[in-house]
Amino acid sequence: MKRIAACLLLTAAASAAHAASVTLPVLVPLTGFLAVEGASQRNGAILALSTPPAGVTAKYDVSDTGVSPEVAVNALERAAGDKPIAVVAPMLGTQMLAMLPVAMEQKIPLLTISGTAAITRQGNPYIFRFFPDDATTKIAQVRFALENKGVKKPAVIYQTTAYGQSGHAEIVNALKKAGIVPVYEEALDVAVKDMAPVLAKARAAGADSLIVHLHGGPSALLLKAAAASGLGLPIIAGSGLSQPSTINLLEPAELAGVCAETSSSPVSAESPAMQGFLDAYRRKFNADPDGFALAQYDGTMMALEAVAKGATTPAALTQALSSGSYAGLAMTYKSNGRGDMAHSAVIICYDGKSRIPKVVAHYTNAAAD
Amino acid sequence: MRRADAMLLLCVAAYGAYAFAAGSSYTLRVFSVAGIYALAAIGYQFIFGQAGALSLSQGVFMGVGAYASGILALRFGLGFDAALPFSVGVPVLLALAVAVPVLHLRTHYFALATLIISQMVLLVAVEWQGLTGGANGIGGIGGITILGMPIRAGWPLAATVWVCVALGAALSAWLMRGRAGHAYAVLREHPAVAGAIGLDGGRMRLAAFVLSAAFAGFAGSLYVHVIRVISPDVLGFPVMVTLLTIVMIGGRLGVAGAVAGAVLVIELPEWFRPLREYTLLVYGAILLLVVVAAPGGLVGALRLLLPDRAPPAPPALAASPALAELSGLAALSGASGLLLEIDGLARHFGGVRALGGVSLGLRAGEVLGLIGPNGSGKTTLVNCVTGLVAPDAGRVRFAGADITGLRADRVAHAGIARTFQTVALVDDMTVLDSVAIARPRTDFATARAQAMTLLDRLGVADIAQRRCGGLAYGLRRRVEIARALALQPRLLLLDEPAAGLNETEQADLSRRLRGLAADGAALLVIEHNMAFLAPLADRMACLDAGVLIAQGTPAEVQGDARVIEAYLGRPAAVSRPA
Amino acid sequence: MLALQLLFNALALGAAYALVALGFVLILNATGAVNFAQGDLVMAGGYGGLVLARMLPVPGVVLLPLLMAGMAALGLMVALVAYFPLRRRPPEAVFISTIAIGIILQNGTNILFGPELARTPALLGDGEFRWLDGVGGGLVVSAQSVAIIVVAALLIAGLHLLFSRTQFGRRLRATAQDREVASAIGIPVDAMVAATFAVGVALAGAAGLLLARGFFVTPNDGGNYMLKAYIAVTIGGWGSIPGAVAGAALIALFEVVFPALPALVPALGGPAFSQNGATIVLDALILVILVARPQGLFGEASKARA
Amino acid sequence: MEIVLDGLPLARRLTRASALLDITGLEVRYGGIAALRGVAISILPGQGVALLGANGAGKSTLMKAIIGLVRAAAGEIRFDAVPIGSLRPDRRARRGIGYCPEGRRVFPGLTVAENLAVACWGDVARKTDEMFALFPALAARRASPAWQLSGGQQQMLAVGRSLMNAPRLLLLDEPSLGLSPLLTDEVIGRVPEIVAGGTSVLLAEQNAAKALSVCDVAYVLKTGVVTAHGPAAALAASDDVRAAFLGG
Repeated sequence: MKRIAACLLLTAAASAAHAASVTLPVLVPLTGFLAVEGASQRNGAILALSTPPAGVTAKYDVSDTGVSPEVAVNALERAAGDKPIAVVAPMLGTQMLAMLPVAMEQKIPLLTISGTAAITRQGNPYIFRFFPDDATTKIAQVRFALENKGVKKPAVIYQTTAYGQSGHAEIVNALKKAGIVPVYEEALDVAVKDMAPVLAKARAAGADSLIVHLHGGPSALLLKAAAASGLGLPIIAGSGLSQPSTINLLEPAELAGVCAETSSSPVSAESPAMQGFLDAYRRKFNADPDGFALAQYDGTMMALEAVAKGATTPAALTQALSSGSYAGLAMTYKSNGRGDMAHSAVIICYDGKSRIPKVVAHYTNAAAD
Repeated sequence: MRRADAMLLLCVAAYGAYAFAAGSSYTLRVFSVAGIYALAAIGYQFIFGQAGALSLSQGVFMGVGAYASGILALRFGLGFDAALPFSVGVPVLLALAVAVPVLHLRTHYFALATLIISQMVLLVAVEWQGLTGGANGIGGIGGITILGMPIRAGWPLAATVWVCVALGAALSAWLMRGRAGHAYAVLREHPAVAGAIGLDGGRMRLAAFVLSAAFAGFAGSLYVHVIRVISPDVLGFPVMVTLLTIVMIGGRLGVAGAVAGAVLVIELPEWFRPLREYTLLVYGAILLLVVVAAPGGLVGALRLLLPDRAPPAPPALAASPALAELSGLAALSGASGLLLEIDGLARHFGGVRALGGVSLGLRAGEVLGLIGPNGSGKTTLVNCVTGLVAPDAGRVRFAGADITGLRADRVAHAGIARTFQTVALVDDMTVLDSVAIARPRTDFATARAQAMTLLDRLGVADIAQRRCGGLAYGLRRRVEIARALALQPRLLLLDEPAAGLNETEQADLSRRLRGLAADGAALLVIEHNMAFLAPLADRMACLDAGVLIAQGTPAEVQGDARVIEAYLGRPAAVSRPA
Repeated sequence: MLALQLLFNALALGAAYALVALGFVLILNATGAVNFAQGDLVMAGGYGGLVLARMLPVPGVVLLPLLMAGMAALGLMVALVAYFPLRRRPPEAVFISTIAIGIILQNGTNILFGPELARTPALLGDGEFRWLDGVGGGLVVSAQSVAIIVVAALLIAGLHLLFSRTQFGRRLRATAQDREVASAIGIPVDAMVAATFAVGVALAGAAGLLLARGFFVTPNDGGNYMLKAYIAVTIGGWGSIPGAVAGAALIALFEVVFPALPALVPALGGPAFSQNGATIVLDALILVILVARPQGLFGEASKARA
Repeated sequence: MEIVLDGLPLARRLTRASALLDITGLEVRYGGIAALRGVAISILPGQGVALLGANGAGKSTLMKAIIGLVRAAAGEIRFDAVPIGSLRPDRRARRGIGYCPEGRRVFPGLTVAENLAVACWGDVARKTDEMFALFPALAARRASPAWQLSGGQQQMLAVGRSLMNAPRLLLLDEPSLGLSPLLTDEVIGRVPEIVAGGTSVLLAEQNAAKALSVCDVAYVLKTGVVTAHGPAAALAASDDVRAAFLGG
């Protein structure tokens, strides 16, 4: 499978059938609390748009959507004026919910990596999500916790944001299916600084592990506090911890034994094609890519490949994306009929010596396929 | 409407026409969003502009309205119009609940209290996932429907929103026309005067707060059907900051300011969108520039550039209905025959004794002169009688009824009027309106006509249409006295009415005051100017260090050894160095 | 042992918050206006520390005076741009102008440094001391936390000395208490107000450097710190310096100790002791204080706010 | 001995050159209202000058105009023959004008010693000791915050504060306000001592007898205009003073 992806990338020029010029604006949060993730999205998309398949030229403009639904919708309406073939849409669930009706009116496919479950459940044909949804990633997280770490009495710690609440529901669901009720649950505001009370309560509740679903910064604070207090419990974190910019703030020792779910781990460079992506990303942005960047890259590339194969109108592209399959760098993407394109997640673990994680498990959500 | 305001509205209308003509769905959508913010900002002007209280909960009222409408649409399929009673009613109820503990707080304390309440509402919305969908919010809310008719995005939606804005603006202008607008101006600029002319400041602030919430709730319900998702973002502080910015940039008063401010503040970042990450930086810089350069907002700046034409002619004097005569008041006096009875009134400030048990009586038709050195407690006495300051001990009876500790506006309604030591008129208000505002229970047109009669009585009818700000001191004094008379008081308390008047003006004022007494009113006049006071007063009383030291005819009091000592002092018992 | 650990953590956090609140209250006293950019200035202090650390590879303690000097200069600029042109206007004008400063700082740092989390160098080092490892999790005291407490205590003590022992400090206080009379007895009040901005913003900068080690910094952190300062100052009594310190300590207790109470006292539980519950309880407490004791816990009754 | 009403006597013209403070044609307006009109006053070095008049006559306004807290619409203020009308208040204070405002206005949160210290640009310790010698009642309360002092003590503190920078001219605005007669004596009684120390004093007072008893010269203000001036002893016997207060 990965070899095919690599081949596709290398032989993209040969497979070009039509020459086309398309507009594909990038609308992502560049300010506000999701700016880090938004920057990953932007970089992944730009990398794809600046190296399109042969015969395709892509025009793109980058626009900040902030964090409010209203600004995101304005940005989409504005982009719609340029007759785009599709847009790269923000990963913030509330913004996506607001953009969906507009996409429907304007008939523009949205390429996003938002994990919020609800966005593909609105019956909207123009949504394409290239990141495994929360159900997929959280099932992977919970299965890994139960199967590999032997977790029986987990504490669940999550964020009060959309990302956190959405993931929390799926975690609790997955645990329930295995007959497990968390011994302790706590929702944290992103501004919480000191994690000692949470850890103390988890310990007092008799937790044997922490299942964490926090954004990058709070995840890092939690790991630091856990290491400092000698917590000694297994920690299985969410995709927030897979971002290199977050990991760089932690000492390798603080990461020892910590695992996290994500869609892919480009810095782990599991394949030559992934290594190629990693090198290209580092050259262009002088930073390390995360799973969000790769997913947005894959998603954008899938759209550009479809254009190269003749889907040069939004309608044709929508059709191509909803029916086709694409072997990307992280996984093979194919719609489940609702616009969910990604159906597998990975678990990465840190060995305590390096900041580069190892991919220790792949999970595919069979039910969704 | 003032020319500057009309000009601003014209600019907005021109931009709107452009947006409709261009017809791009982007331009129309941004214009629609601007309209929604304009509505919320018009509401915000009630509490922040009219009542002058820095509320930081307007954003949350808008958000609560949005949630109410959104949740009703999702759970019960209620359309925008059917849900309106709730999307307006819920924020109003919230405002009422909040008002009880915090509305009496001033300036930053009120601001912080409303900010904290906003934070609590936001936390509840995030935590109560079953109802609100939590931080994820809920999507799939339908567009605006009116009587079952869906309103399409694009120009129909923009038109609907802006019709609502026009209705809201008209309602706001109608509510604040005439008496109400002037009443709020007095409350904002001189709260003590508001009470003294019978305005219930607490109720007015509450009304402004509730109106703010109602407008915000309405704007919120539009918002949720335009954005078509409910999410906690609408409850967040950025929305509040946007509304505050709109009103500061547009203008705190006048719907034109709110509307123009909203269009500018909402459109500006969109115009700068090509600057990408620099957009908000430039926005911040422009905001700073405007606040520094145009303190009164766009409206204020334009009003300087476009002064109003000559005001319309005042109501004709001849047509003025006469005020009810002031005579026949003696019958209302208490059993003792006294209209006002002050018994043992005492008041301390910190450790300082301002009044130490003063007893005084005043008959109808009598002029009592109250003298005493600076700091002897004269003004405190008047403040205690009129309800501005609560006495520590003692009673005040007026026309037989105990009015001790009664709120200032109730005292005013009971028939006691006063003037202030420093003339307290609203600079931006006309002389006529300044007086008419104090006419109780009268429609404003009649009140204005009656005010003309009073102005004429004090010899200032010719300046009725001038704004108080530019008037000479003597004229301001007379306007203030006319305003006090507009209450048709049975007792008039004048605090240094002659200060700053020249001798001709003093003589004139004295004559007019005697005329009032002859009509049956009782007058208590605080004055230092003996040349003015002695001929005017029937009796005089002298306070020193909070105690009554003399009472009697003017001649008796002026000749009293203790009075002379209080004023002129004894020579200091110190020897000069050789 | 856990109780001790939590109290220590609260002390370290409260010490840093106290610097934020002090900077805020100084400017408030001198101008009567709320500096709404105070939180963003704390954030800017974090990034300032970052810039200095890139230029000079020395411990944070050495950078601190440099940073404070730079932040003092920034404070003068803020005064010049956002306060002096508006000083004869109602206080709301400064409210808005400082919000604008905050927007500029927030987006400026976003452009210059990107949205990623950043971290300043440690004041002294990253060592930690452990005691009684066996007993209930032991007590862990990091060098950074100790340094924060010591530095904050020194700065607060220094501030106290400045205000009580130096002519400059006494004149700052005099200016804050009665600007007109201060000028009439020879104090150049505009220079004093500008100096207050310099001192207040330097304190914000110090807090930024202290906080951005253990808790990182991003361009969006300002609003949160602003709210903390506002609340601390109100709890303590509007304008009271000891009150601001006590208010900051109370906020830290509510963030660190209150939500951990169920771990200390198993009988306690329920949503009130969740992290968000603690925030709501604190909010409710502040409302009660505002309504019942408007002068704050430390304010004098004579400076009533109604 | 002469009393001149609304005019400028020849003697005064001769003293102008040597005057410490010389004011001519001073006009101050609040909004559109003239609070002072055509005021002319001259103070010689080492002179105690009383400024008399009823409330609202403009005494405080004149004091504020001299120190610079209100701007003059017209006229000239010369201190040491130098025009100071365009200087900021703090500049005027530093040139040697001490100001003791109406209503005391001590810095409430500063201690007694601090209230004195902030106004001194010389040897703080020595000047503070001087003030404690002048007002022994203050010495005992040197470490108390000013808001805890009684009214009389606050007034002494305010006077002391205005003397800390060794002014050559002291403006004392209504020091007897709100004080008992005994305390008034104690505060106003210090004026001769201050004058003897070489500081000229302009004393605005409504307690005319007391003011006249400690001053050499007096001016009477009525509704913003100087209506009389002359030697204190002459004015004490004059009906003008009585008229200014009690009418007649």
